Parts: sequence; structure tokens; C-alpha cells
Amino acid sequence: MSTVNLSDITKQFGNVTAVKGLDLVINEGEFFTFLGPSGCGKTTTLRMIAGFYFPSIGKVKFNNQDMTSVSPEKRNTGMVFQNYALFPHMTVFENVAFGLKVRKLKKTDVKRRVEDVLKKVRLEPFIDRQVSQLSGGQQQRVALARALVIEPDILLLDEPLSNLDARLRDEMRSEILRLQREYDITTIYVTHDQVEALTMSDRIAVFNLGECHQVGTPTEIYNQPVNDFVAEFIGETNLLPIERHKEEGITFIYNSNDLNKSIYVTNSEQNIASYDGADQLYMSVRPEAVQVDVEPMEGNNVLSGTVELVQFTGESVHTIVKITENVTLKSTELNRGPSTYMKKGAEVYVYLPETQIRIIPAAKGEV
Amino acid sequence: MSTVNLSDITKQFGNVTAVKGLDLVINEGEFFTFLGPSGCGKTTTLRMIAGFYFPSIGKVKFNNQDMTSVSPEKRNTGMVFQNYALFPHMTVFENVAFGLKVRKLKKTDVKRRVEDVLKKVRLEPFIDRQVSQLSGGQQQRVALARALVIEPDILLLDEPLSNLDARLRDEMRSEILRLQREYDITTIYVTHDQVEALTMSDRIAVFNLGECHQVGTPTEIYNQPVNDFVAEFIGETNLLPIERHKEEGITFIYNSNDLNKSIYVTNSEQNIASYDGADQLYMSVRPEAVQVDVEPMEGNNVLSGTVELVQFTGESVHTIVKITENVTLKSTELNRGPSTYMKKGAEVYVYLPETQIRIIPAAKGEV
Amino acid sequence: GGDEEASNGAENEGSGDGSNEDLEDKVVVYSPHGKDILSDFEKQFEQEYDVDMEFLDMGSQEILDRVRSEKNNPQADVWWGAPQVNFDQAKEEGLLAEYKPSYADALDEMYHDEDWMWSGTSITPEVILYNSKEISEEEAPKDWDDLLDPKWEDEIVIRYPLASGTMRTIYSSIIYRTYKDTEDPQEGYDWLQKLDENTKEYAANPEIMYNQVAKGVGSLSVWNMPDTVMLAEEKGYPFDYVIPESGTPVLTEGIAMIKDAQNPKAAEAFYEFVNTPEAAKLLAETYYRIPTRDDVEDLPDWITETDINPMDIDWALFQEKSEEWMEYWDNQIKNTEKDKSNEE
Amino acid sequence: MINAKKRKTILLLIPVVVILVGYVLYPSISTIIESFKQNGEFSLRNYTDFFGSKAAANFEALWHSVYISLLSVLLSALIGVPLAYIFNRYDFPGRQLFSNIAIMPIVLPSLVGVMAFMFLYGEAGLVPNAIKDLFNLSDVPFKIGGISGILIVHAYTMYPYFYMTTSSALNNIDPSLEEAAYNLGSSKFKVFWKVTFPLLTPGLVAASLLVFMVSMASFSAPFLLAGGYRVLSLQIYFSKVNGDLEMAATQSVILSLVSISFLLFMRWYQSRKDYRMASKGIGTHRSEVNNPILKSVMVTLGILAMIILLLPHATLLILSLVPEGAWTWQTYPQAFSLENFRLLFDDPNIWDPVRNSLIMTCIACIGVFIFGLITSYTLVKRSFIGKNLLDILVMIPWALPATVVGMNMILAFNKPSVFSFGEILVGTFWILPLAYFIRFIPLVVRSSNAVLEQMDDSLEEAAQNLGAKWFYTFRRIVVPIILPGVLSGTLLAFVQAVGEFPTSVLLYTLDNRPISIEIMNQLRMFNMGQAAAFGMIQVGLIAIVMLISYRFFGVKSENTL
Ligand SMILES: Nc1ncnc2c1ncn2[C@@H]1O[C@H](COP(=O)(O)OP(=O)(O)OP(=O)(O)O)[C@@H](O)[C@H]1O
Ligand SMILES: Nc1ncnc2c1ncn2[C@@H]1O[C@H](COP(=O)(O)OP(=O)(O)OP(=O)(O)O)[C@@H](O)[C@H]1O
Ligand SMILES: [Fe+3]
Ligand SMILES: [Mg+2]
Ligand SMILES: [Mg+2]
Repeated sequence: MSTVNLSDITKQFGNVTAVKGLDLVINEGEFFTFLGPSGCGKTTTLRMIAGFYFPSIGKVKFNNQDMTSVSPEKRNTGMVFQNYALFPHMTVFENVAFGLKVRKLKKTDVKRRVEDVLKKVRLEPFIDRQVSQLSGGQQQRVALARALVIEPDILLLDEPLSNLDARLRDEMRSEILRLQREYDITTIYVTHDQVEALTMSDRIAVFNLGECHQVGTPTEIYNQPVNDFVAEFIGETNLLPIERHKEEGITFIYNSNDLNKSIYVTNSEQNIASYDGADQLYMSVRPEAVQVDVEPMEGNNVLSGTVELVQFTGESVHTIVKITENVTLKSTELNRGPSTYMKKGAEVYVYLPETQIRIIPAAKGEV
Repeated sequence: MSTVNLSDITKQFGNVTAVKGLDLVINEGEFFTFLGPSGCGKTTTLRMIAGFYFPSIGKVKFNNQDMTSVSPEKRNTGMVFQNYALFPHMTVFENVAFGLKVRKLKKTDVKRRVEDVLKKVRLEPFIDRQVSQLSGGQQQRVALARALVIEPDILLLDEPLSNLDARLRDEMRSEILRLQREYDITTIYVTHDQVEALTMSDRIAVFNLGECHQVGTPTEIYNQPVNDFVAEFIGETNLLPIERHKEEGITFIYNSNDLNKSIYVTNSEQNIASYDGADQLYMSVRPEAVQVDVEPMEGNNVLSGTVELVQFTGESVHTIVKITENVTLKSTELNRGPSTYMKKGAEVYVYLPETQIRIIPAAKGEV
Repeated sequence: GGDEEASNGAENEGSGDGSNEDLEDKVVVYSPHGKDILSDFEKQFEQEYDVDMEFLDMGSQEILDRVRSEKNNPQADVWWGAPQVNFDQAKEEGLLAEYKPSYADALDEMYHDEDWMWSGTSITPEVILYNSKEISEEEAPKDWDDLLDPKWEDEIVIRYPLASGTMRTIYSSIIYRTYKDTEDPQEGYDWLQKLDENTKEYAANPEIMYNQVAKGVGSLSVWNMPDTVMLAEEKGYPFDYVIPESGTPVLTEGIAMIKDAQNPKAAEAFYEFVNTPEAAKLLAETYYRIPTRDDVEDLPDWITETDINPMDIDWALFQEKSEEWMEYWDNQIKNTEKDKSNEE
Repeated sequence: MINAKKRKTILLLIPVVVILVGYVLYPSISTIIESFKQNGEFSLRNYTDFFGSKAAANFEALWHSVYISLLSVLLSALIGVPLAYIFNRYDFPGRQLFSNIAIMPIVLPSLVGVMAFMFLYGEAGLVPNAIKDLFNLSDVPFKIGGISGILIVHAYTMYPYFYMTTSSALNNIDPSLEEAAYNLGSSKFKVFWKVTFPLLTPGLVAASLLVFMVSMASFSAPFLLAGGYRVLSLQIYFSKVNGDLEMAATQSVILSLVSISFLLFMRWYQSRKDYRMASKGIGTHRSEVNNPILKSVMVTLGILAMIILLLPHATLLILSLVPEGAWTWQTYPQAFSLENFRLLFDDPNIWDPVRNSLIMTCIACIGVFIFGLITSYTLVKRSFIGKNLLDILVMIPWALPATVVGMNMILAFNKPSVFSFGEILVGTFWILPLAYFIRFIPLVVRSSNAVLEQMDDSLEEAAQNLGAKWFYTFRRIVVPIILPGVLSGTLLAFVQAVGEFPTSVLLYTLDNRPISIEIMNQLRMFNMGQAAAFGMIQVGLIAIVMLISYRFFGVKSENTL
């Protein structure tokens, strides 16, 4: 178990800057997730921690010990690769035992520890199989066991679930979490699946274009995004450009040109992100906060429109409402049976609760 | 545009039966989905329609014309492969033009039609790129364009989105739907992602172990599954074995041994699936129908338990409640901000609405 | 040579001057003579001297390549067997050492180098070879000029001259016949031009040439007498030969010492040994080689009974001119189409 | 700061560069220097001569060489690719056996092999005469010779390169690509021509390279079958025969330059397009073929081809069974006996050459296996400046004519040098294994490159991440994974080294005379039958080695390259 300390890390490949001025502290025993779209530098950062890349600028420290130029085999990290990287010519046992044999453990110790960890990942019956005879999910668990058995200080996982189907993915998520808690290892997890990130992590760092935009717990990130990129990338949202108008007690009033209307927002840390005077501002409302009704509603933040599309996803139903030519809003309701679905083309009223709107600046430094 | 008629199809590989006695009619212009877990025979069925496999028993008809043993190049189907199968040595233009050149169209016609279809999939600027220089989503659209440009009678898609990340997947879904509507082609779509199946399809066939369990519209399948396999595979559900007890007006009463309690269910087609006397019965309640409260509730179907886990997924919050040693129930609520989340360990009451429970038999023919 | 033979040396009776104490332990011989001759001589030589003879058996051209490449660190002591053109070339490149054998007097001056860089061990007169199944003795051409008769069109198979010392010598001799008077090779070129017209194909190596003549693809060739006799008598080829009446080039096969050899004394012993009258007789009787020495008695009939009319040859001129002549032939005369049959 | 990775790259490069420089570049330099000398002084005369006074002959030879090499590439491809297609795409009884036979031509000893061809297809050959007698023709219907002879022999002996690369490439092609083409409505032929064939490009490029270079440097076929036809490799020989060594060196340099240009051209050609399959391992479905007529046509063609391919071996066998004198002027052999074998076995030392060849080839193969592995690893998995140069260096022993390589070796190692540890190597046992080693580096490196390129880098990283040092990783992960491919490359090197003649004849000593020398000497003594018998021993030896490596190491000849 270690803390990981990245200070002011920049990594360049030729003239591509993959990571820019990154500062991060990952605490002991934490489940920390790097989240971001493809190509934002997640893998690069992870590989710098593992020692496969060396930062162009900056320092990597484990427990205040400088590891910046230490070679990978001396770092004692356990990595699970996106494609598992299992050794195809070895059995399950040999794959898992590899790291222990390298450490010159006694044969009996190796056997005991491999059996232990395989029991933990529930693969004991497969111990003598060739890895090619395992299903995707099983292979993933072998990779996990192989990384865990050496009792690494830090566990690194690079999109380990991205090739699995939805059901298996669900299963593996709880498996990974269970094992992480059990071994209590500092874990860094890379993904671009936000549901995965939100359900599993203690804290999340959201990346874009080589920069880290926000670090926080899942609910912080989802409920209080610092800018439009984070709001849009994490979960679905309705995003509208707006302008600051005036203050009325605990309520701020913003103007939306697109809607040609004022929007009222409760003035609280929850609802207003910090921004500068120069920033372009957006209002973000999550679909599940948007209330749609066929009955007329009174009060602030009520708009009217027509239902453009009703989308059934099983658990919930999305209703997409067209307000003006340029603005459509999405609302999500739990599925309560077909009788409760809106009809396409219906005239409806849409209410955006003042306490559920968040005002955020545009992300800086975008290209 | 064609109808596709599969009658009594069985396909055997050696002594593996991949598909068993399948009867299906797919209507003109329909968006039809094969849904099922890995290895259930979806691909095999699709490939029999495309002509890459020949059924061991049974007939494949397009528009009442027997195609059972016609070779693939004479069927005029357009297939999008799971791995796209783009020709790596050709540019985007050459890939898309391939099917037209085979048909010996004039050069100018080829050019016009390729440009048309590339405009439709929004890839015109990339027309002269090598396919390896495209991102996953763009490659997917090239594959789609290549299949569409020959104006096939039937469009076949084998898990086209399974390699893409969540965001791209969303985007591609609407793209595919838009194009299918625009060209109005009979489309057969294979997936094991239920959200995909539910949001896109006109009708869905649910497969398991080579057999088709249910055919219906997305809401039918989700709200009125015919057996426990379908209920469990499509969406999340709380499933409990129960026994028929008695009838009380419009309400049926069932006994759950696990809960040691009676469960009341409205007697309607919505709530009670057809079953035989001999069948093992289950009650299925969707998490979004389960209501959880810290305040005591009165009436039938109210249980009490403790909160075991609260899982935040962004849009919604899952609360897992332990009722007895063997029974935990999952409840889903929309995210209304951290203040509304349950606390782990809290004593709570759980209500299962009588109108939202569905009684289903165990699936037959399982191994 | 194997060690088992070395022990035989203990019982050697000593020979000649019997001064083999100063001889080195071994002698290395490069030779194209083939395993039969070489092992035969190895046995005899090792019996006589307490010296281990080692031989490497390879073609003359390869020997030259090798000796040349090993110039700075010679591995061989003696080079036994090669047409004199090869020796002349080696001499010019400074690869050989001078040695005048004890039997020098028995050699016609035609059969040794003027500086004693090499000396002849056997002679090979060139003859017209014909397939005795296809052509009767009467029909066969009697002289070089008869080969130009149009009736032999497409009947002649010739070993490709550029790759063969023997053939180069024959071609040069033909040119030299007139050149020695006119100082102009043109007449000779014309002759070769006509020969080329009658030639069916050029064979790349002797085996192919034998095969093509034996099977009747062609029925005439020019080749050396000893090989022709050997093939007919030993291997059952339907060959017979005619010695051109007007004279024929007689090639000398020789032996030479390698410069800076590691075992010079043993080499000298070997040099002497292979050309004793007994050895020459053995070579003639068993291996169809005509000796150069004029003091060998009781030679087989096929040698004594044939009347060879040696052509008068200026070897120094050959050495100087042959490259130019052959290049002319190669570029101006040779009909590439005939390299090897007409193509289908 | 030099990071850990760079340090290791440098450590790896040191042995690779030392060996390549010491044993490939250093010997070749003497040829280059020679080419710039005229009567011992530096001058460009040879080059001005080459392009000036001797231009007519040289250009003709150069043009013929290139022309023949290109045609050889084409013909070999025409035989190798369809055969590979039939044997890999159609299943029929005996397929495995036939696909092993398909590489037998490589086993044919070079000189007697060509002779066997003449006995088979020459004007007096078995096949034309059999047809003539069968149909009572007045003349033979066809015969080989001249250019057609060279080409046929080249195609016959070199098509296995295409066969092997195509086989392994075919097995790597994602079948869904072909299915996509069928689905779009194209016919079988179109699919092959427009999709399958272009996707074979990387393999075809590798094979073309090997064939082109071998044909450029090929000696026995043009020499034996068309002695007067001017090609560059023969020009070199004749220059040498004429004693013009400097011109020979110049011509060798030009020949290698042409071969290396071809190498660079092929690399450029391959890099123009992308042939990597987007995804591997999915789409393992294979469509079912049910056109019985097509299948039986293909299978018949395949079997016929096999019979034709084995005819030269059969001829060799016949030759070895015909006693002396029984097949000289006769069209057909008159008698059969084991006489030749008996004569051979009468010699108590008969097995010496076989043993020598085996030992030396094994030593060379072990060396070339280890060195090829490391070199190929460095070339494929490491990035450094001068990679292209290193790649060219690796191919030089293949681009130079074998005789030139042999002469270079003598010149380089008949005096003490650092690379020979202060010893004189010429005249020792070790010079020949060293020569084989150098000659066959390119084969092993090429075949290892192919497998290494397919190996995922993350496997090595995973091992490192688990704490394994580089060498441990290399030994336990990299080597076992790529072993099959490298072993089959080594097997190919073995097969060729056993029959290697041109360098052997220049370098062998009494104690290490190899099989090929023995065969050649029998031939020189006009013992065609015994030469053939010895040839059969060589064929048998190689067949046994192939069988053993297939049985015990699972090396499939098709995996090579
Ligand atoms: N070895 C490399 N050489 C050059 N550029 C590189 C290299 N590795 C990564 N990059 C570039 O650096 C950027 C970040 O890459 P990285 O692999 O870290 O992205 P990622 O966040 O892991 O994306 P993904 O989700 O697609 O895996 C990309 O623009 C990529 O093209
Ligand atoms: N060519 C084949 N030979 C033998 N068995 C096969 C073959 N193709 C498929 N099968 C078997 O048939 C069954 C159905 O396979 P199929 O590929 O149709 O599944 P699928 O539903 O497409 O699964 P997935 O979601 O994993 O793609 C599997 O058990 C599979 O192993
Ligand atoms: Fe001896
Ligand atoms: Mg990544
Ligand atoms: Mg499938």
C-alpha cells in the first residue's frame, strides 16, 4: 500500500503533448479512477506510474520516494492490461505464479499463494487449464489474480472491462471491488465508461486533452461539475448557454437567448460553480431533474413544448421535448408501465426546478 | 425491401445444436433485433440468412422465394460485421464502391452513389482516407455505408457497436436508426446489449441456448416477459420463487417461502403470465417499481429490511435492501441530489405495488 | 589422409635418397583428379614416406580461386592437375613457387614452364568426338575443317568455351592457325562463325555434353582424348574419336608448388613422386593419362598406336591474346539462341 | 538522463552490431575495396569500364539478370500462391501429407537437382520422349533449355518461399473480410483477386525479396542450362576465370546494389498501403463451401501439382538405381540395381560427409537461431537510429552471390583479426559453420520478424510489471511464444545449409568435407549414379530432420517466413 504523488507531470511524444502539467495525490488504499474520452492521456498517465513511460517533466513519487526513472520491474505495481496480456503458452497456474517465481519464492509458498488468490477470484477449478480455454470473464480474473498475487503496493487497471458484454461487466465490477477492499490496495482504474467510474470509485479524476479538469467523489463530480465538459461527459445533461442577469435574494436570475426567457437558480454552492466575469456560462440540468407534464404549470422556469420522441430503455423512459427551433430538452422518468408514457406530438409543459439547475463556466484551454 | 421467413430452422455443427426449431417472420421495413447471451445462436441465425451457413433442417425464404441454398453473393443482403471487416488495403471510397464495382456500374454512377451515401453517414470529408486512419466510430459508419450503398433488400448487423465506447455507441445508435428509417430497409440487428435492443427495435426476439423464447415489441418484452429467463435477461429485476395460493377478487395471492409471507398481485394479463400447473413460478419486480421509505408503510406487500448498499450511477441511485438472510431487493430511484440518498444500515420499509409485480413460469427446456 | 595410414609409415623402406628425416609431417595437395586417383596415390605415397598426405578434391577453377584467396596464408603445398592456362594465370599472379624436378631432362620443353613454375605430368590431345551409334567411322569428320560441312548442321554439341580451359585452348588454337601468319584473327573468327552455325547447343559442363552426345541430341563434339577413351571403355558410352589430321592442340596438365607453402620439403617429395615412371605408367594404364615424360616404357596400345600430330602453339601469345579472342567470340560470334536449344 | 529502456536497447545493439559488422560488413568491405582498385591502385576505372567499354555485355547481363529474376518471382508466385490457397482452403484426405510434400523442392540438391531436370525434361529427357513414343510423334513435343530452363528450375526450387509465406498469411486473414466481399455480391474469383490477394502483400513481399535475391545471385541454373546466356552472376564468374578480379568485385557490388534497391523498393511498396487487419481473433467463423465440382477440380489440380513436384526427386532416385552404362545413349534406363549404393557404402568413410554436414549445419543453426532471435527482436521491438541500415546489413549475405561470400570470408579470415579472436580461421573446421551461419542469417531474421511483429508488446510489459528483468522476460515469455516461427525459419536454414555448395567448395578442409562436395566430386568423376545416390542420402537426411522437428517441436514448414 502506497500513496502515489504525481507532481507537475508533462509527457510529450514528439510534438504531441499527451499529458500537461498534471498534479495528483492518490491516497493509501483508495480506489481512484481516471475518466475521460479516448486519447485524453489516461493510459499515458497510468503507464508513467507503472514505469513504461518516463515523464518529460515532473516527478512520480510513491510514499515520498522518487520513482521517476526507476525501471518497471522495480516498482512493485500490479497492472491489469486492457487486453489482459496473459502469457498464452502457460497454464492458469503458471501465469499467476510467474511474478512469484521471479521473486524466487519457495515452490511450496508459490503453490500456496497461487491457490489462495485463485480461490479469491473463484478460479480454483481452472488452475491447470491453458488460458486460451477460458472465457473472456475468466481470463480477466486470471489477469487480476496475477497482478494481486505479488501483493503489489499499487494496483493499476487499464480499461479491464471494455471488451466484455454488459452482463459480465456488471459481475466483474463487483468482483474487482470486493478484491480491492479485501486486499486494501491503492488502486488506479482507467475507464471511459462513466457508469463504471461512478459506481466503483472513491474518487475520480476527469481528463480531457491531456489535462485534468476535476478531481472528486462520484457524487461531487456528477452533482457539482466544475465546467461544461465535466457536466456533459459525466452522465447526460441538458446544456444551454446563458448570461448573468441579476440577483434577487437567494435567487440568481440568468438570461437565455435561445429560450428568450429568464432562468431562476437558487444561489448555493450546489447550484453555482465558481466562475470569472469573462467566462462563457452554461446552465446544466440533468434529465432526471426535468419535470414534464401535460397539465399547465405555474411559476418560474416553466417552458412549453411538444414531445418529439419517447425512448424506452427498460428501467427508464426518455422524453425529448422540443421547446424552440434550437432547443430540445430531455427528461428521464422511471418506467411505470406503458400507460404512463407521453405520446409523440403532445403539447407539454416542462419545469426546471431552481434547486436542480447548475450554472457552470465553459472549460478553459480547449483547442 | 423483403420479408424474411424462417421456418422450422435447425442448425447443427457436429453434435452441437446451435439453433433449434426456429420459426420467425420478419416484416418489410421492420427493425428486428436478435437478443440473447453469448453463444445462444444469434450469429448462426444471421449467417444462415446471409448465406454463409446452410440450415441442417428448415427453410429460409425472402418474400416467399426459397433462398435456403442460394449462395451469399446472390442474396443481395447487406451485412455489417462485428469487426467491420473493412478492406484494409483500400480507401474509404474504394471500400464503399466495392459492391457497386462488382455490379459493373458506370464509373460516374459509382462515384455519385458513393458520395451520396457517404454524405448520409457524414463521412464525405474522409472519402480518400485509408480506413486504418479512421476512429472506431468512423470505421463503423464506413461499414454501414458499404452495406447500404448496394441498396440491399435486407440489412444485417452483427453486434456492430460492441467494440465502441459508451458515448460513441449512443451516437451510432441514432445514426443507424436514422439511416434505417431513411432507406426503409428490413433490418436484422444482433446484440446482447438490452438497452440497445430496447431503444432501437420495432420488435425483438429473445434467444437462449439456440431457442427463441419470446418475440415482441420492446415494451412487451420488458413489461410482460413470458418467463424468468426473459425477465432476468432484459433489464434488472428482483426474482423470487413463489407458489400459487389463492384468488381474492381481482387479486391473486401467492406464497413466498423465502419471505414467509403472502404476496398480492393484481389479476390482469399485465401481471400474470400464462403458465401450466406444473411450472415452477417466480415473481418478478423491476427495481424501479420497488418503493423504499424510512417511514413505516401500511398494507399488502410491505416488507421491512436494512439498507445494505447504496450505489450511485449518475442518473439514478440503487438501494439494495436486505430483507431476510436469503432475500435482498434492489430499488432504483432517480438521482435527486445527495440529500435524498438512503444511508447504509438504515432500517427501511419496502413496498412492492400489486400492479407492478409479474408472475412468470420458469423457462422450459433449459439444460 | 587418415591417421591409420600414418602408422604404416613406420615400416617404410625408405626410398630414393632415403633422406625423409627432414620432411615435414604432412603435405596438402589441391587437385581435381578425383578421389580414385588421389586415394590411390595417397596410399602409395604414405607407404613410401613418413608423411601424411592430405588432399582436397575440387575443380581447377575453384583451386585457382582458393589459392588466390589464401595468398596471404597458403593452406596448400602442391597443386596437382590443371591445364597449363590455369597455371600460367597463377604464375602471373605470383601464386606459384619455382621447382625444377629431378626428371627435368625427361620433359620436352613444351611440357614445362620456362621458369619451372610448373611442369607437365600428362598431356591431353584434343580430338573430334563422335557418337559411334549415329555415325560410322567412315562418315566421321577427319579434320577440323570437316566440322564446317553443312551436313553437320545441328549435330555439334560443344562445351561452353568460356568456362572451360580445354575449350578455350582449342578455340585459340584454331585462331592461331592463321594468326601466326597473318597477325590477324579475322580468318579464325570466320571459321568459328561457321562452327557456331553448325553448333546445336553449348553445354555448361562435361556431364551434360556427354549426355547430349550419347543420347543423340547432337552426335559430334570436340573434346580431349583421355576422357573420351575412359568414357567409352569404363562407362559404356558409345563414343569414338578422330585425331584431326592437320594437327591438334595438345594440352599439358601439370603440377606446381604453391608459393610460401608450409611444407615445402614434403611437397617436393610429392612433386617427384607423382611423376616417377612407375607412377606415370600407373596413371596411363588405369586412369587414361598420357605421360609427358619420354622415358616411360610399356604404355598401353591406345597411346602408343595413335599418331598425334601436335599443333605448334605459342603459349605466351595465347596467354596474352586469348582473353581478347574469347571476348570477341562471346560478343560477336556466339549465337545466344543456341545457348541451349531453341526455346519453345 | 538515459532511461532504463534506452540503456537496454544499447546493450542489445552491441552484440548485434558487432557480429554484423565483424562477420558481414568487414568481409564484404574487401570486395568493395577491390572494386575500386585497378592494378593495386585506387581508381574508378572498373566502374567506368562497367558502364563504358564493357557496357554492352554488362548491361545485357544486368538486364537479363533483372529480367530473369523478375520472371522467377512471377513464376514462383504463380505456382506457390495457388497451391497454398488450395491446400489451406480446401479440406480433403491427405491434405497434410501433400502440404508437407509441397516444400520438398527446397530439398533437391542443387547440382544433381538440375541434372535431374535435364534427364527429365531435356531434349533426350524422359517426359518429352515418353510423350513422343506414346503418340508416335516424329520429334519431341517440348524440351527445356535456355531461358525457359532457367525459369523452370528457378520457379521449381523457389516457389516454396511463396508457398510458405502465403500459407501462413492465409491463415491469418480474417475470414470476415472475404465474407464481406461475398456479401457485397462478388464472385469467388473476384474475392480472391480483389480482397484475398492484396491482403497477402506483406507475405508476398517477403517471398519476392528472397526469390529475387536468390535468382539474381543464382549460378548453377543459368550455368548448367544456358551457359552462354549472359547474366550478371555468370559474368562475375567469367571475369574471375579471365583473371579480372577487380571487375568481378565491381560486378558483385553492382549486383548487390540491384538486390538492395529491390529490397528498398519492396519496403516502400508495402508501406504505401495498410494491410494490418483491424482486429484479430474475432470473426473465426468460416463459411461453408458447398460446390463439389469446384472442390474436386481444385483438389485434382493440387494432387497433380504434387506429382509433378516430386518427379525430379523420382528421377534422382531412378538415376541412383541405374548401374553404370545402363543409361548413356539409351532413352530409357535399361537396368536397375543397388550397385551405386553398394559402391558408395564400400567406402568405409562414406558417412563422414554426412556426419560433417550434420555437425556443421547444427552448429550454424544454433548460432543463427540465437543471433537471428536477438537481431530480429532488436529490429522489431526497439527503436533506434540506423535501423534501416541494420536491416540492409542483415540481408547482404543473401544479396551477394554465394561464391563472393565465400571469397570474402577467405580474404577476411586468412589472417588473424579481432573477429576471429586472433586466430586464422581459414583452413580450420570453424570456417564452414561460420560461413553457413552468415549465409543464413537473413532467413531466420526474416521469419522471426514476421512472428515478432504479431506478438503483442503488452506481454513483455506484463512480465516486467510482475518484476521480471529483461533477460528473464526474454527467456520465459518472448522466446517460447515466437519459438514455432523462429524454429521453422531455422529449419529452412538447415535444409539449405546441408546442400550448400558454392561457399563450401571454397572453404572446406579435409576434416569437414560436407555432403555437397562429395556429390560434386562424384559428378566430376562421371559417376552420375553415385552422385545421385548420394543426393538421395541428402534428401533422406533432410526428410528425417523435418519429420523430427515436426514431431517433437511442432515445427510446421508452412509457418516459416
Ligand atoms: N507512443 C506514443 N507515441 C505518440 N503519441 C502517443 C503515444 N502514446 C499515446 N500517444 C498520444 O497521446 C495521447 C494520449 O494517449 P493515451 O493512450 O494516453 O489516451 P487514452 O486516454 O488512454 O485513450 P483511450 O481511451 O483511447 O485508451 C493521444 O493523442 C495519443 O495519440
Ligand atoms: N462453426 C462452428 N462450429 C462449431 N460450433 C459452432 C460454430 N459456430 C458456432 N458454433 C456454436 O454454436 C453456438 C451458437 O454460436 P453463435 O456464434 O451463433 O452464438 P452468438 O449468439 O452469436 O454468440 P455471441 O454473442 O458470443 O456472438 C455456440 O455454442 C457455438 O460454440
Ligand atoms: Fe592421409
Ligand atoms: Mg488507453
Ligand atoms: Mg455472435
